Amino acid sequence: MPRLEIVSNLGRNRSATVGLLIIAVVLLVALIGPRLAPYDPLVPAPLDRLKGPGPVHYFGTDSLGRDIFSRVLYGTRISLVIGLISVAISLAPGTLLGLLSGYFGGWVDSLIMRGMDMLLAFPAILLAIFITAILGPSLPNTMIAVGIVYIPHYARIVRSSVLSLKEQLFVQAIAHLGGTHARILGAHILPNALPPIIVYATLGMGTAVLQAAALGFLGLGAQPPQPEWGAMLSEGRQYIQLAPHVAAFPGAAILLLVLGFNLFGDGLRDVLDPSLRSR
Amino acid sequence: MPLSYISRRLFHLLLILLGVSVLVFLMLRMIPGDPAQLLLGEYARPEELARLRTQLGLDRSYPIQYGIYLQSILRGDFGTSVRTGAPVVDEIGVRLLATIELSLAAMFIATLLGIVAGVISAVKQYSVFDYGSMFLALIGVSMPIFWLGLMLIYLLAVKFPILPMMGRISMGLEAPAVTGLVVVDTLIAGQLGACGDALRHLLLPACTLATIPMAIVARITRSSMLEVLNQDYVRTARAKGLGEAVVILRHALRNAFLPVVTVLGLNLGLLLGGAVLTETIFSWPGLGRYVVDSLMGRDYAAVQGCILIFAVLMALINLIVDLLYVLLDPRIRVHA
Amino acid sequence: MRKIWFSLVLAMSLAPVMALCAEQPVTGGTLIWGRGGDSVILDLAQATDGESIKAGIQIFENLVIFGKDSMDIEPQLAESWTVSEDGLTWTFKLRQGVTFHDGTPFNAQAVYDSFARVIDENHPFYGYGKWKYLSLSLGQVSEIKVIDDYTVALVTPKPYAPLLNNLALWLCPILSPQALAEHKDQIGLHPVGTGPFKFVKWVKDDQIILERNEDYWGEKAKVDKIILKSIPEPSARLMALQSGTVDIADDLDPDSISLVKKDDRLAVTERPSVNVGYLALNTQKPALKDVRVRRAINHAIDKETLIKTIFQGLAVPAKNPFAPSIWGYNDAITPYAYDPEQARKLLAEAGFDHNAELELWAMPVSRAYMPEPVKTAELIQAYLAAVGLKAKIVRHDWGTYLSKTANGEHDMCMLGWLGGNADPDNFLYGLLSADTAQTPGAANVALWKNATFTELCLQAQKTFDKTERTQLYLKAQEIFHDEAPWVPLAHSTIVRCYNKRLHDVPLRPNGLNSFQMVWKEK
Amino acid sequence: MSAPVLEIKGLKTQFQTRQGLVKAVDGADLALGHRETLGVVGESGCGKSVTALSILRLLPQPAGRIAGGRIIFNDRDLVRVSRAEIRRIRGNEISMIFQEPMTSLNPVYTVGFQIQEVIRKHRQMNKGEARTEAARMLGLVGIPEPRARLNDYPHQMSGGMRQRVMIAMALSCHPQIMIADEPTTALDVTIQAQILDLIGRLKEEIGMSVFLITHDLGVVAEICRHVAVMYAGKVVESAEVRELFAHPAHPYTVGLFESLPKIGGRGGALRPIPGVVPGLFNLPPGCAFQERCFKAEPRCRQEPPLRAAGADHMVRCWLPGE
Repeated sequence: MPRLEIVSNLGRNRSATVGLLIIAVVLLVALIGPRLAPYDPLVPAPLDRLKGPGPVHYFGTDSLGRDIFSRVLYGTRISLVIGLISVAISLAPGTLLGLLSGYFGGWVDSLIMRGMDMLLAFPAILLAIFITAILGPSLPNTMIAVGIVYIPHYARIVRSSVLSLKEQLFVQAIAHLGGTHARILGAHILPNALPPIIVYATLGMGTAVLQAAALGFLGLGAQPPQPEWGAMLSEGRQYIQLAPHVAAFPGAAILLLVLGFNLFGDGLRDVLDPSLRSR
Repeated sequence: MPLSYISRRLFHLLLILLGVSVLVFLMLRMIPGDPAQLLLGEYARPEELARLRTQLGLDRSYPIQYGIYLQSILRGDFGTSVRTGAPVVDEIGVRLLATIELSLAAMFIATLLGIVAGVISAVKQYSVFDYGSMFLALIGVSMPIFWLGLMLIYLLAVKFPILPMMGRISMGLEAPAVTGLVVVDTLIAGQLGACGDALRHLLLPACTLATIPMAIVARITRSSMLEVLNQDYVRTARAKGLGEAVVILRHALRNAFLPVVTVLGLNLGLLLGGAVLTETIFSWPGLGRYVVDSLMGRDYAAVQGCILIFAVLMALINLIVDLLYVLLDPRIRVHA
Repeated sequence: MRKIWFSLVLAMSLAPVMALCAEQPVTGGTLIWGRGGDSVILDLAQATDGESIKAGIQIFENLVIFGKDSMDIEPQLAESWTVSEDGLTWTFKLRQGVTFHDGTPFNAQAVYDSFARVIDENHPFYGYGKWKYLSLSLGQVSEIKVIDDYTVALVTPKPYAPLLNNLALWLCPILSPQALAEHKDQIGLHPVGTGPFKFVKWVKDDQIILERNEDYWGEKAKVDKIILKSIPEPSARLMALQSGTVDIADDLDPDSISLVKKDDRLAVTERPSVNVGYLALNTQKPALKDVRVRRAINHAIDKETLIKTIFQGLAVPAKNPFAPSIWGYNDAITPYAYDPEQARKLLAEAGFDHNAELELWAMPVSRAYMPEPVKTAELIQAYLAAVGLKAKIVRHDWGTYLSKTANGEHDMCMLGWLGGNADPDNFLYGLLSADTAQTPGAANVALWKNATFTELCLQAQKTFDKTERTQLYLKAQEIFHDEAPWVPLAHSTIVRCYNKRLHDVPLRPNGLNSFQMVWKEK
Repeated sequence: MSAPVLEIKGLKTQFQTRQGLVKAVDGADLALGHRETLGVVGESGCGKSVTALSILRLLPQPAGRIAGGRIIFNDRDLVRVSRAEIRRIRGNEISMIFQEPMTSLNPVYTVGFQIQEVIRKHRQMNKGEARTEAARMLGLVGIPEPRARLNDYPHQMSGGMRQRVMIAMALSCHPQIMIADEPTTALDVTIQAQILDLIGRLKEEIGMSVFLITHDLGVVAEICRHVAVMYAGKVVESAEVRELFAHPAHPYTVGLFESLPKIGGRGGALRPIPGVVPGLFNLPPGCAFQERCFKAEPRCRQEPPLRAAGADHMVRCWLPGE
């Protein structure tokens, strides 16, 4: 599909437009948020703790008296980075493994796919917990853990599109004309296998943010005092009655960002790859 | 289904289980911090640590530890929990049933509501219901589920105490365990009141756990139905004079099932994972919580046992999904 | 006339209400006890976690026990005891006419089996368990002598004054020998003791059910049943207490406790604890070797605000390594005042490199002595930053945290001590002597090796005279204060939150009680 | 022409699409005589299939709707009868077969089940009777070993066989009318002839009328008595087959003939009609064919009248018939 057409189709797709709008706003906030923040997100003011939302603190303060609005603004950057890096970590090896597996088949395929099956035998969150336990809890390690967990998903998707592409005539023709494996894979198969990967990666960013938040809930994610939304939300669960705003705002922020990724991903799928319907 | 196919699947499963057992074994040992230290906590003395390590066999080399482990597994012994001293099999059994009860309930809710919402949305495409339910579905997959669980508890168990907030059944209503599924056990015992009580206990955690799969099922059902409703055979069914309900349920839905079943299978796996958080929030005595506690407590045998159980469950689910395919679609034949 | 009638009617109608209000215990009912996790093992000689101990001490009794609301030693299964002249032999006279829940009579043999299985490798039951914390229990005992059916003697190779306190700890329960022989290594799932409650059923990760021991030798328990319910999520535990689903909720966070206090259906009992929460400064790290830096850190932290906000006032600031309620506490010591100016000055004097980033290790789990470890760490981090000391918060999961701190890998780490047998030795020698500063496996996580201090502690261990021991400990605390290997943070207040329909809810400074006397309104 | 069983008068069928309103059928008039075969021809998109779907109100929902006109069948206006009534008619009094035999049968049910379904819906039969009847119908459409084939799934059959099954299904309630929407287009040429023969034969046996939609004038010539030519939602010419073939009056019809290769025909080069069917959004005012018409003149900008061009021969054009 010509690129221009994709763009114009995306523009006409309502869910893609709304999703893109949300992502753009979040991105903007990530870029200029720190300038908008009225307070330092890291400096506690324990005597002002758990203040409700109001004109002084728009979103109220947390249990250490920090301004939640400022923390949510700063946290935007972290959440976006979590989404991007985690997906990048699953994407690169996942794509490579899927390409190799699908293209060469045989024992390479068996080996890679059995390995992926082994990873898939773990429930996702459990594998993530496992990996963070090994690496130690920290934000980068959270991203690595979430990234590794989803490698098999990408490998499978790429493998299946490679399998169908491989059978298509043009690839076989190139192979007969004496293209090297690397060239065929890189220049011919990969570009054609991209649409489902792009769609899955977009949706995957939302999943990654949620998974990271779940790890934060278990105390394995971002380290204090970093204003990561999942960790803030998880801190707020203690104050559900006393100060519901502590959890409400970071929770809403997560919901919004993930919603943005999901909407955009849905739209992309409709435009790029209508056959990829299962989420 | 040919026997050779099943036996090949079983062989596959064995291979994966072997791989998983090595993987888990190694990963567990890669985690810093040793079980003895955790057992003794902050009050441990070095000599006590050393003694406990010897007693637990932790001073032996990894290959020997693994060999011992593998041997005992082949004997059907999954080892003893470091923390409780009880056989891991016993520890897992009860909790597994609790998790299965919760997951099945969640699956039931997700499937039922998801399919109903998906079908109505597809039939009434672009209606208020369609937009509403699809928006809700999107929210559902975008929401941190532990947050949802806490809000549900706060709203429906504390603020407006309609439903119990924790546990599997009210105190004193327990029925003798036959299946280990409380709802079924109370039914078997003929205690309808107790069964109702157990169902009420199940409702909040199951709904929480069901949120994501329900949303996914609704979305996939809708898109699959939309595709099927445009098929010629649906028009044929209408041209035969069949009622709209028969057309949709018998002719369209049946064909739309295939992708739904795939997604359901994938989701059962998701549910097992989601149970980790849900069980914590709702104090549900299940395997998800147990495996995390065991991991945090470096209860090697317990974690190894749990993961193997998970792997077997996943394989079983996949097998059932494949069988369902064959049942649902006569065009699919298994190639052995 | 009408007025009199009215008063009479009023009085009569109020009578039953008044009767209820009076503290007239009633028997019956089920006590539901919500707590943070399940018990691990119900053979308390193998237990190291609070949840096991809470349940186990309802079932088991010891030779001696702490007072209901204090840490003073009282007789339990031993009626009296004597120590020999040389301080090596402790002889106990046992209570007669006591039977275990399984009907086995309690006698000297039961004491022998219960104790020997822990320390005697040749005892047939030795292999049935993993015995923990010997240093806190019977580790110093070399021999157990059955003198007659109701007399037992314990022998230690050297005089060991804290033994009586050890025997009162959960680690030295007396179990039915019959049950030990029957259940072997599964005894932890089938506890049989002599206590006021009998074990009925255990659904793992869900609940433990106990019921009244009708044949109890002493005053029988008031409630029919105790159900210990695992509710891992603290906010869910609070909500369960508020909705009346549970009668008692353990380990609520300080902010929740302030909510409970406002609820007039709920009651909160508070008691000063014997614990201590502290920030250990690793004296082996170059940056912290200089005592001026350690003092500066002590000056930099505002404990008052920390306690007022994060602890919600449920603690007293600490200046010594153990709590004021323990004998031997040195109240003459003037604590380091919160004085950022002074802290900066001291850092400057020490030539502290302000670009260096120190690791501040925060506990991943909350403990009675440190209810909000992460927030505490964040606040400390900010206080340190204010005096120009950069700290980075480091977290590991609990097992790793303990191993690594015991290995001295941290710069500063948060830890605490529950109080054990409430003997100063436990804190001073256990946590601060040079003997316990050996890595790996150091309990002295400041790795502080002070010869004078250690000598004072060792001297005190050999001294039986309490006044003399006190003098030694007072001196040791002065050295501790001067050298500042820790920032002693707080002695948290022990709290029990429960529904007001419960009465006579006891609370010991270590939070571990038998609920024998608790009764519940109908 | 005998008394019509089905008469379509001024039918207007419209689709609401994202780009706007599409007038797929815009005032079509057609009549199907008793036991006759009416052929409706035209290029794709001319509205012939939509007309057929309109008869049984099978238009895709919610986009399509009948905006006007009447469809008279046995004194009933199918446009206005209740949904229950139209359901009683579908598959029973009027049945329909479609272009794609490969996809028109439900892949997850046996052909037997699918035939029995319609029999049991409209005829008072129990399971066993319906099964026997279904087998009889399969035999009637020339499927060997019909009893055994009842248990086959559609994917186990060839396209031709499936179309036979569709026909069996359509005829199993002895309808008065069978609508066949391009029944042979997707089939091999040899199979096409067999299917057409079959339809012709069964029409006689059952005594029904056939509403045949096709773009293939050869097919029309073979089995139709009457023929109607549709263009851009309107019937532009209708006549008896022989009359139309002999004297096509509308330039479009003429174009259609000239674009066909004639077997042993009158020679001359193939002349495709220039241009394409205009988008239904931007039809020119007046005759829709004017932009492609080699005889177009200014008055074609106005709606052309329907005129007689011979006996039972109507044409919608300003030009006199030639």
